[in-house]
Amino acid sequence: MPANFAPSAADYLRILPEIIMTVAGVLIMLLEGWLGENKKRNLSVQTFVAFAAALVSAVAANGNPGLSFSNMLIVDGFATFFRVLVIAVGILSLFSATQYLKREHAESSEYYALLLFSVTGQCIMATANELIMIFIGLEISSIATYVLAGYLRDDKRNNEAALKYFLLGSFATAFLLYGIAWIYGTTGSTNLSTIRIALLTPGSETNVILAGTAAALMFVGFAFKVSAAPFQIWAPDVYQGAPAPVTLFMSAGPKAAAFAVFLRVFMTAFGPITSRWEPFVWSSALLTMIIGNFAALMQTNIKRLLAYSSIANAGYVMVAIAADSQIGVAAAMFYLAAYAFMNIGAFAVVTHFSRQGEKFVNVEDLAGLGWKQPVTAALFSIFLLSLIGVPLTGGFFGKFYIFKAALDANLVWLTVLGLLNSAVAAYYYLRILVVMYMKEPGEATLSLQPVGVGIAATLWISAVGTLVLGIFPSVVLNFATASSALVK
Amino acid sequence: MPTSYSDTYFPVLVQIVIAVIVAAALVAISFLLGKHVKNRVKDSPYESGIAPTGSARERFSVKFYLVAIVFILFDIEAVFLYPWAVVYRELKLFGFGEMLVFVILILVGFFYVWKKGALDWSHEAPGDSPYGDPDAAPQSSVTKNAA
Amino acid sequence: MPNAVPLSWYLILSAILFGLGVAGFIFRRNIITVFMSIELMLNAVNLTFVTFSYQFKQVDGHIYSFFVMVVAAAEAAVGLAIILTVFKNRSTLMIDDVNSMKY
Amino acid sequence: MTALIFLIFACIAVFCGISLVVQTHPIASALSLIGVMGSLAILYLQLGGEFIAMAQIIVYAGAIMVLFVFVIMLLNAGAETPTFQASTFVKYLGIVLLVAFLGLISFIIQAALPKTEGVVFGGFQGTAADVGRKLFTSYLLPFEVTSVLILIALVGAIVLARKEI
Amino acid sequence: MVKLITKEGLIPSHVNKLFYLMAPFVAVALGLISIAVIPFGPEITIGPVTTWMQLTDLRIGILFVIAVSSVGVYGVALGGWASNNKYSLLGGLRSSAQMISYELPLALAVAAPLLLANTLSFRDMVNYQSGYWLGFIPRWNLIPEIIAFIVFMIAGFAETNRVPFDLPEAENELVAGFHTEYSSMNFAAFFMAEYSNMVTVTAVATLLFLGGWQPPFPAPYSDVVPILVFALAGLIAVYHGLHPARRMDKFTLPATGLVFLGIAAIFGLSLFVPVLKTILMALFWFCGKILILLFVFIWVRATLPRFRYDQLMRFAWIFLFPLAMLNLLATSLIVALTTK
Repeated sequence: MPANFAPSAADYLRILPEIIMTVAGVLIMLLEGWLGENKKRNLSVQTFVAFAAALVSAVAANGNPGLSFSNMLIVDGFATFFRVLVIAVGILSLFSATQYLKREHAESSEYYALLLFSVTGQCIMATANELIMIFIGLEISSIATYVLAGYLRDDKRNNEAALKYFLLGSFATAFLLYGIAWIYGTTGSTNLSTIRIALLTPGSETNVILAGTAAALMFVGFAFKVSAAPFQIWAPDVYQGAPAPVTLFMSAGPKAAAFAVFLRVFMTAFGPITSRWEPFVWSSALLTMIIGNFAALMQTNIKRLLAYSSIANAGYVMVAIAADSQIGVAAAMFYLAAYAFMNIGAFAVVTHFSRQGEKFVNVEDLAGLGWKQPVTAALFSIFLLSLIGVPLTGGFFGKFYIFKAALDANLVWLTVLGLLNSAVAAYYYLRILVVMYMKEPGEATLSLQPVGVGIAATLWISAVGTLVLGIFPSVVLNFATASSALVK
Repeated sequence: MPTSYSDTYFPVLVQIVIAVIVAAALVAISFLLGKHVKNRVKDSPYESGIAPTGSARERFSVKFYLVAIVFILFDIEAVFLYPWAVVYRELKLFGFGEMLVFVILILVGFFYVWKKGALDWSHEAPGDSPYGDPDAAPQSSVTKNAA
Repeated sequence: MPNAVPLSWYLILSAILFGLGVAGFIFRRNIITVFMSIELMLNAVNLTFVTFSYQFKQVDGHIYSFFVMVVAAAEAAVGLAIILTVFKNRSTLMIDDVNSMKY
Repeated sequence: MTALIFLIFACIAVFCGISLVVQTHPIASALSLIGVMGSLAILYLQLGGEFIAMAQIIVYAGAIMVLFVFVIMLLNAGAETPTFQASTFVKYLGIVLLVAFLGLISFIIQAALPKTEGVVFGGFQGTAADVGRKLFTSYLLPFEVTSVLILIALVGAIVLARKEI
Repeated sequence: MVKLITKEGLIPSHVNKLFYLMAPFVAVALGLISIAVIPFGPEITIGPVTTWMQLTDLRIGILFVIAVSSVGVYGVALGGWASNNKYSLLGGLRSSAQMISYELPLALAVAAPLLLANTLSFRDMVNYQSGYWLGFIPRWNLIPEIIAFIVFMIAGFAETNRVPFDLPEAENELVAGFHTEYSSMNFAAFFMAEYSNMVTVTAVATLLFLGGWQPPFPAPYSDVVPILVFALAGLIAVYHGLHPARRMDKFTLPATGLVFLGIAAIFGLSLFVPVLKTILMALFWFCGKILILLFVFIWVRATLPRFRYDQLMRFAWIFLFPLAMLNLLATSLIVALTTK
């Protein structure tokens, strides 16, 4: 009996954030049963306390990095970066959800509990060092998100979004699993570092072919989760159908965690066989950018437009992965942080603006918002400018570092096409700005109530986040480069 | 007693084959032996006189589905218990701690299901159309506090 | 009859089953049958895990396939809940009728 | 002897898999899926996975498929109209494509796999005790995390399927 | 049975044939399979061959039985669905829902003795239960696991749809539940499956809790018991034969009396032949326990009233399942503390 398996105190410290969030989720679920109707409001406060505690413990866990739980988990700079990012996304989506739930009369604690569990799943994905742990973390966060996507049961679009997300989600997970099975077959273990060593040893040629096919299969699973090119058909429908705060959460949280896993698996485990997976990552990055940007041009529905823009952003991060270098990983991490803030801000405005039953979701409805609520419009324009990549915003430095990394890895064609794409993207973002400021206020904007507390908090935090990343990017960038060294 | 692996499983295969043959024979015999009289009266479904109302496909009641869901998830817990029970003496107290965490988390789910009233079939008169149990009794689960 | 079955036969069988699952997922229109073909694919993955655990003579493959079973069960539970809500609102199970959100 | 059993149950599995895809009535495809699971369980026995074979029958055939049969019976999903009325040409093309794809895969597997000795019925015996020992020592974390997964599935299913909020 | 077999095998037209015939087939086939794993007696050597009085002992015998019982639900569910009759569909659904919710406490009740014996094979389980505490109390699992035994028996009743749990068959609207559409042989098939399930449940109960073929008290006394039992039975039969209540009894009863006396004699004889002795003793005690449990089954059928459906379901989920779970945790705590 290996006596040394018993997890020591250090192990527990390393998974403290997950423990805190699970316990909080459980408490909230139980409390909801016994609490009366009126005390529902402070459930969201409790969720915030849980998230804050998890954030603190995540940073503390970075104190003594290392492997734990018979090297299932690894806590290093990379893992802490994504943990903090995912919990921040959880907090922001919590703020924007409180008003929305009250407005849709769906006020109940399950939403908060599922949000907590989904963020726990994402933290597990970020810190996993074993393919099976990645799979289970992925499943936890996606099952919680499937339910959240279909939360308002009577709303037809919610059902459809949840159904599509579920079917394609489990289809992609089956591919991911098949890839994991093949990797286990060729290398004999699912631990990322052992796989790397196994692939480094000059094994027989057959190993490399099989490992290549396994990498392709796993790429299918990850590409779906990240809504990359060949598998992004689900994203627009699901983003449009799901409730607005859930779309906000879905576009930032699970996507960032999926990229974290994508980076960790492809950089550490499949490091030695880059020549195998390089081509299809490269082509998928290009395809994603093109589809995302060109399809967004014709969109009238604001949520669908932002969905295509999030696909295009996924394309940019794929370019960073295609660069397959330490700077590439750092650039991807930085861009994901900047993307999270701008995307959440944009979706928060949509949540606020769409009112009861999400009636006003067309771009034209935003007409004249600039005059009616100048502050919200100003913040919205910061997010849009950052999405375009105007200097002094997070978006600019994100794209800058990505294309620099791509150039260093002499992917010239990819950079040129990437720049072209972001130019095209500028058009549909500016179109929204024009509608907001130039047009006369339509009946939608006139009937707009003032911004709720939660939405205002989300807007301000994400605006500050975008600007900070824009003005002094070095703080985050140095941390990202330091931690990416561990992964590559 | 044959100890090698395949020899222990061979009798099981034989037993299954015998069972299948006996069952098939049972079902077939009645089909062959019985007299075959086809007439309209016998063909109508057995309904103590009144012709069956409505199509046989009655709309569903969610209760059955909920029971099946709760059954699957607790069945998994039961199957997790078996390897644990077999290896328990080696794990000693630490094994107990592991399983305690596992079971407590799942019991939380059980209490949640119990609180939400998914388990009690308070108003299930067989006759009425069970679709969506439009039961008169206000079955709002929130007010019903824990027993 | 050769007493030993080469390992690759098992892998070919699981590849065939996986292919059937993918075909079922693409061609079928009834949502429940589509969901069943996904379960078929997961079963094929289980077979691959157990085959490789035979090759390496370790028990890890069994544990992985056991976790895959648990996840498949949880997914089936939530999936059928979603299918139920879709049926309640639209009372149809055909995939093509479930796309109200036009382009 | 092993090869004989393997061939029988492999054919059953493939036949049931095809019938799953081809059958019109969902109950028929549910039963063929149960057929696949049963034959897979026996193949696991061959590969030494005793505990996994029994778990497969209890969890998959005994619980998940019961839920499927329940939902099919409850939703009284009638027989489907035949799948899209693709012209026979497309159907045959589809079948040919599928066979070619599978042939290609099996060739890759056949060629790529290092030549290992065949599977003998008693070659490797992963007993429930070994599974348990490894499961509760080195795979402790996935075990504990699965309980969170089950909890979420419970909450999610209840939230979606319950009548009122 | 014979009369039932010859009655006309009517298959109403509106029923989808395949499932209609498959349901009884599945029910009966599953009922018979689990007998393969049940050990009747200890290791015995007949001449050169040392063999176990058992068809086969799987290392995972107990799991095999649970797997077979969990698949048993399909017989009932398909039966209800295939007969296309609204009430039989509802009856089929409800009895399979009942079988499902009782399968869970059954599985947990089985897990409790596993904790003590740490093995999944029936043979080791029975060997674990051999020996005696303080000389005369048999080390059966029954004593430490009394709660698990009770839960197992209740779940056993429900699993085989015996009274007081056979509501789906008995309710007046449902008119014998999913059996409505079946006639003659298929009807008999379902009942045969039910009886074979009952035998399996009682056999597993004896193996897990009552120590299989171990005699309840130490050797010297336990050999005498079978002889006494059969001799007594023989005398009673002969006594009744002398003044018969019915005309025919004059001949039948004395005949049975002689048969019983004969068996008593064989047992007496077997005391001297060691091989024969172990076989007969094991068989006697094993079948004796099963008969006692079957007697309990039938006795309960006569006395207890039938549960209403929702009481029945609520009882399973809100009482049996937590009880089985708590019992399991308690046993594991005790075992953890006691093991050195």
